[in-house]
Amino acid sequence: MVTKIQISEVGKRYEGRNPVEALSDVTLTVDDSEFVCLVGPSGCGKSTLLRMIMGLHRPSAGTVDVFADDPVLPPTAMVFQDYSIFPWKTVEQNVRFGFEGRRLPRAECDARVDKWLERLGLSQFRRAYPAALSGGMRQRVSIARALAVEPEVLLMDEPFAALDAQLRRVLQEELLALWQQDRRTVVFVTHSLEEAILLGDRIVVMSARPGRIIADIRVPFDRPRSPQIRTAPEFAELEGEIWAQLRDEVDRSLVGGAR
Amino acid sequence: MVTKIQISEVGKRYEGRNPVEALSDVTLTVDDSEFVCLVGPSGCGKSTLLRMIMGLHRPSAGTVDVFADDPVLPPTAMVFQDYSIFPWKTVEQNVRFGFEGRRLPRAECDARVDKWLERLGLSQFRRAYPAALSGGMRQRVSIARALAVEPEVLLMDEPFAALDAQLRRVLQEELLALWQQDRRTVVFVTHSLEEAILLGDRIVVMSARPGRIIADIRVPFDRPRSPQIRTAPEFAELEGEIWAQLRDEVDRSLVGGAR
Amino acid sequence: GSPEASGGGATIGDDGKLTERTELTIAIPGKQLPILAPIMAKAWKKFDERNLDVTIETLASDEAFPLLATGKLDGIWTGPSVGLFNAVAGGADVRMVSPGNYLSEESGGGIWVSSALLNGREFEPSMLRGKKFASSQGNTGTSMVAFSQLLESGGVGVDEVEIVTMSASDAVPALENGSISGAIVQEPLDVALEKNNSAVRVSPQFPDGWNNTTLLFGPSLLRDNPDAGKVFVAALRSTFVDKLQGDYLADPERVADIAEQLEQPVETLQQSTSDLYPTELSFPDEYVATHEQVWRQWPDLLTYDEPLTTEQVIDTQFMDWANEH
Amino acid sequence: MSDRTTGTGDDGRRRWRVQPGQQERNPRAFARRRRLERRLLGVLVPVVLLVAWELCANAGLIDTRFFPAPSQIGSTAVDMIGNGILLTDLTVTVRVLLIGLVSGFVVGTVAGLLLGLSRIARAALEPLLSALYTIPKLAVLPLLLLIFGVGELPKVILVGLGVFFIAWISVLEAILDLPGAYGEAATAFDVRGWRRMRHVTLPAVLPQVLVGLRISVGNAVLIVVGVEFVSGDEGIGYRIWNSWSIFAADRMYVGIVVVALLGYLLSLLVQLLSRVCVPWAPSTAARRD
Amino acid sequence: MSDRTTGTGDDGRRRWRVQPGQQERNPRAFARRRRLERRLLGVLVPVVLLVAWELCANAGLIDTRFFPAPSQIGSTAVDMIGNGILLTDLTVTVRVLLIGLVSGFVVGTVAGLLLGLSRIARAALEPLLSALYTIPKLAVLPLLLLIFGVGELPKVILVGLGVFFIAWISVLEAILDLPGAYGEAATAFDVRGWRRMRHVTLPAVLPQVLVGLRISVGNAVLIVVGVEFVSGDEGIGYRIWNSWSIFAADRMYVGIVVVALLGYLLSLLVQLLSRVCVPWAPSTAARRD
Ligand SMILES: Nc1ncnc2c1ncn2[C@@H]1O[C@H](COP(=O)(O)OP(=O)(O)OP(=O)(O)O)[C@@H](O)[C@H]1O
Ligand SMILES: Nc1ncnc2c1ncn2[C@@H]1O[C@H](COP(=O)(O)OP(=O)(O)OP(=O)(O)O)[C@@H](O)[C@H]1O
Ligand SMILES: [Mg+2]
Ligand SMILES: [Mg+2]
Repeated sequence: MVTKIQISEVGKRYEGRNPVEALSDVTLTVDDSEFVCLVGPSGCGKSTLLRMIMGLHRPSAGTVDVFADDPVLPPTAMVFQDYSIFPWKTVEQNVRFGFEGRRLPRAECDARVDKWLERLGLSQFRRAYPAALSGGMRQRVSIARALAVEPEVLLMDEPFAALDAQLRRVLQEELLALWQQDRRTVVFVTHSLEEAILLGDRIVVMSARPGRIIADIRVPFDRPRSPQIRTAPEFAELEGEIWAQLRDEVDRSLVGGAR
Repeated sequence: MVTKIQISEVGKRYEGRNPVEALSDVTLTVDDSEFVCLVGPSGCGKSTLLRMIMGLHRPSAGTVDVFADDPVLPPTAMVFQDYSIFPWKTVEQNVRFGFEGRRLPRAECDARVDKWLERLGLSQFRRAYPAALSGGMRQRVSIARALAVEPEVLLMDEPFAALDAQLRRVLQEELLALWQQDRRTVVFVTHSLEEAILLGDRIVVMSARPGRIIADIRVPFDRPRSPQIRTAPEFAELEGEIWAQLRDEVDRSLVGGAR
Repeated sequence: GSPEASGGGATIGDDGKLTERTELTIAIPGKQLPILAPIMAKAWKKFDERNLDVTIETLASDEAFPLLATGKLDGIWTGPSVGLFNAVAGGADVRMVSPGNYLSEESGGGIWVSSALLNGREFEPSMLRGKKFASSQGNTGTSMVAFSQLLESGGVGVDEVEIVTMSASDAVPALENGSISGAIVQEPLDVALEKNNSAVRVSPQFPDGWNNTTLLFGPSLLRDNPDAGKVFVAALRSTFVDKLQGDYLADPERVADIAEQLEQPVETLQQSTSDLYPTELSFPDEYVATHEQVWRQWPDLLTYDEPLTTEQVIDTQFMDWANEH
Repeated sequence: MSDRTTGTGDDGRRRWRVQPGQQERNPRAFARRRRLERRLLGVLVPVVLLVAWELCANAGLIDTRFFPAPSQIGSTAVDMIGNGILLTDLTVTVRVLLIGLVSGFVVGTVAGLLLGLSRIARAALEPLLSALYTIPKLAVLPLLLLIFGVGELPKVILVGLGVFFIAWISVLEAILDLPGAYGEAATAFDVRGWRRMRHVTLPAVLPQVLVGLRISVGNAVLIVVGVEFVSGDEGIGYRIWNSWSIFAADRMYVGIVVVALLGYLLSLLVQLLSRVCVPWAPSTAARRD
Repeated sequence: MSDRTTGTGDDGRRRWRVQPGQQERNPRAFARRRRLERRLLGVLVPVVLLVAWELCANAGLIDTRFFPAPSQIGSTAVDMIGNGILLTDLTVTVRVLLIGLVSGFVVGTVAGLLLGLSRIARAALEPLLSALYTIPKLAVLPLLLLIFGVGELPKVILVGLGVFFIAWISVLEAILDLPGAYGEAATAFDVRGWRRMRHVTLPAVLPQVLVGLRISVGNAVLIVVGVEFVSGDEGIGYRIWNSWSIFAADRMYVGIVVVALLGYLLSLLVQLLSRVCVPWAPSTAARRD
């Protein structure tokens, strides 16, 4: 397998009034076309790690490398946890913004924008400003913007958190289809173990702050997976295993009041 | 049973550049000490309904009544979907803000703030500004603010969406404990059917926009419920039933591109 | 206001002093050499000697005028202007009561034209046709008298020259870079112009025997308490007579006093020409009518039609008393 | 604040009710009424003040030499319009004003963007510019006359300078206060340079820049009038000064009123511009009703 | 923008790397260096300009009657400090400035809050105030003198007026632009009246109000100096005008430099105030490095 993302001994400390040790000694390799799910207690540094892969923050120690097939274009696009869409752009303009950094024929842009607005059920609202959208609709705009770019590496920070269960399942399938078809690399932060098992090749479990990697589990189910695997005993077993590890972490951090 | 919230034939239309029919003819009664979960496709008007119960929006038709035992204090407090905490206040000040509208002895305020910061694992960050918090931590501040007020009616708009599975379970238990102990009324919007079944006395299912109530299901499990009921066959059955109804709605709205 | 409001009913005693101490407030446009007299009269205790307690406010003339007309100021030290004439015609109780300084023959102040305009030739008023000419009061001041006479001598109408408002100091750079062709210039600006040879003085600022500044009284002194006004003018005249004759700026003692009051270095003052001060106070003949004729040449300046009489504008009782005492 | 009304329920408990108000029942009629109300009030207040002034003047309660009655000012205004003075003055003033305003604002905005985006430029130039801000413009006039000669240019420059400082401060502070999330989203999609400016930075600071513009417009009017006070021979400012120095208070007031109206119209224009340029901002809606 | 550096991986693919920079490796040293750099640059630029001016003056490239050499200005300044003139002037000016600034700003802020919070007040008063904004202050001075007499008060009022308008516009626009979510959270917890003001409205508009204050401070200095030009016999403005009218350019420049420094110091003070009052705002961090 070819390495796509190489995270080596990364640490991150936020300086300031009261400094926070967010990550400590994180080493992780993501292969080309791998779908990695990242789980861990709230505040453990998942978003921080994604931001560093994206090049938005610099680590305090270690290096993060992303290897790109394209000689020019940056390989990553991201769905932000807080959506980060622009209030001064309409839904359509927000999605189109994803292409601003890339040289793409106008017709191609139009087609992709239409496609993703359609898939995310936003067509009717293409001319609406974010202020007139519901929470879930804003999140969908953010998802559409990142997916429309079709990047080599897709970084998704709890992308489906604000969506209803049904839509979530639809989009999970969309995402899997996209991934299988183009073999993109995905790093996917989620709080749902079910979602992680359903989607991921690997599940990386992080400890409470300062975040370290405490488990890196390969998901044993074959592709394509159907939602039916939820009922398989291995599924419950795997979920239980991850669960046990997480519980310790959360308890530890809650008891210390130290999240 | 005594009625706590009475929603009668409520409709809501957002005027503006392109008007949106958000809710249509919603009638719902919530009894005193009832725990009602509200589920429905993204953009169907759940937040809008909560806002109206809170008195933040006026309906276009119909009335919303909330009956208070306290002769003076407003009966409601809310956890907002977008957290709505103040960037200029520290975590502690944000939680304390909940008391500003109520006349409470200072010592009592302090005690409650401490208690809820502790329970939500925020003690260590009490002096941090929201800008230095992770998404889940911000949501916890918003939860702490509403819970600390201990209102007669608690309105919660996807309160646990940004929290990890483990913490979510801890807080679900906290919430249930609080509710059982003081018999408060809770209206709880969630996208997780599992969560709805685990927590609610009733589950109200809404249609795609314009939101109507298409099902009002009483949850047959006894209290206190343990997370173990997930494995009960009735659980899966109930989930499947709601699921089926929701799927139609979501499909309908996605096909029409009409969310 | 009532007599009580303005210094009470003090009258003149036999010694030429007021019987009671009386407070007066007068305004001057700035602490400069032409405005020297009231400042120094105060410093040299000429007012004190006559039992007057004078406060001097620095205020631009336009700002001071309403205060004078409403009795909030007792007098102002300035030049005659269109505003005064219009106000008098409109019934304001304001009069000229005494001349102030006169410019000496040697004074550098006057009408200057730029060397660029002359271009080596002898000055002809017709050279100013269609040119810009700067004056700090525009066309509303007393300087227009000499200027219009100058133009007339060359057969040029006042409407053939564009008169722009510009402070005298600003006129120096403007003359030098050719944006204006002439200006009314006061000392010590002439030194700068002469040094650079950038402009030439072609006429004095005032007709022969015409004063530069003028003392105006408002209703408080004209009507309510004329005795205080008389004593005030007399105090000024005795300052003129005792201290401000000859080349007083060459006198080390007096110039030191002056420098202290004006907050200017002695050396600067010594470069200036001493202004002349009259020992007998009187206004030139036809003072009012001449001003009117000059200003009438512009259609929109005087807002009345019937010419004013000298008595309407000048009140001589104060000068007359002062000349006697 | 809250849209709830309180009452008492059947069982004696307090009832908090939310129900449709005028606005919900008939949005159009409501909007129309609000608009009418707003316009009426906006006109009424000045009219009442003017009438009071007129009455005081007629009753001799105020000194009409300095505060002539509005009717008198009005008739003078009619004369001045009739003989064309007012129009000439206005043309001169508005010309200088607009050229100075636009150029000063553009240069100031660019400077503000530069300072906001480059740490080095900020460190090097902010202290200097802060100090230059308060250099009295009128004291600089002689130097400008020296360099540029008499005429329109020095006035335009003075107006431009006045606007420049307000513009760069507004833009700089707005950029520094930009929420980090916007910049991160731009970086994440590799939007740089001019595109980043156009799609992210400019729209994000636009609301505050327009506030700066509104303040600038007023200041520019003040400066152009102030400069015409001390120099020149035409323009509304000259007219005001000249009228006052020839003791024609009614003419002066005509000038003052014209300047006030000019300022009001320009500020309306800026508000209109805000509505068009910033359709997403809350204030756009707030102003409408 | 992005913190990534690009290179080539072992297999020839393009490598995008993020690694610790100076800032991460030694945050303290980095902050110290940045601070030093900032101060150095801030001092260097004016010093270079002054030296250039001095050289030009000495070489006779500029007219020293209008642009005396900085050394000459310096020595004049020393004289003026020695004989106490400068200090007296400064005291007079600063007194008027501060009283006018503070009172105008407080009244303006209150007016802005009122207009921002009450639709009726906004409809009734905004047009009127917009028009009053551009009434030339200098033309109003004679009227103020008439009403309040000669002295400090009319100057204070003029400064206050100038600041008032900038303050209310800033506050009003900031309130109208407040994100609705803040107000909803306040309503949801039934926080009303003064508490809502203190906990929500004021902190939310504070950053923009401080920008307004920064602009106001500069404007106030300009106004006080402008008023001293035409009225009074002390204060920095009088000194500048008086020096120029007796053609003492060096003294005029001393005055101008003092005014510039005054403006700079006050704007520093406002920035300091911003850091203390708005510790959460991004600009607080941006200014620090
Ligand atoms: N800008 C910042 N300044 C200071 N500390 C920060 C900043 N951003 C994040 N942190 C801290 O870093 C830690 C990790 O934050 P991060 O957002 O990466 O968590 P997370 O794993 O994404 O959590 P969540 O699941 O709640 O989103 C948190 O404890 C937070 O307090
Ligand atoms: N301020 C507004 N102006 C115009 N339309 C609005 C506004 N707020 C909400 N809407 C519309 O009303 C509909 C319902 O919104 P609401 O936020 O209540 O949905 P929701 O059920 O909470 O969805 P989600 O689960 O995504 O949060 C949406 O279609 C949205 O477009
Ligand atoms: Mg996160
Ligand atoms: Mg919602």
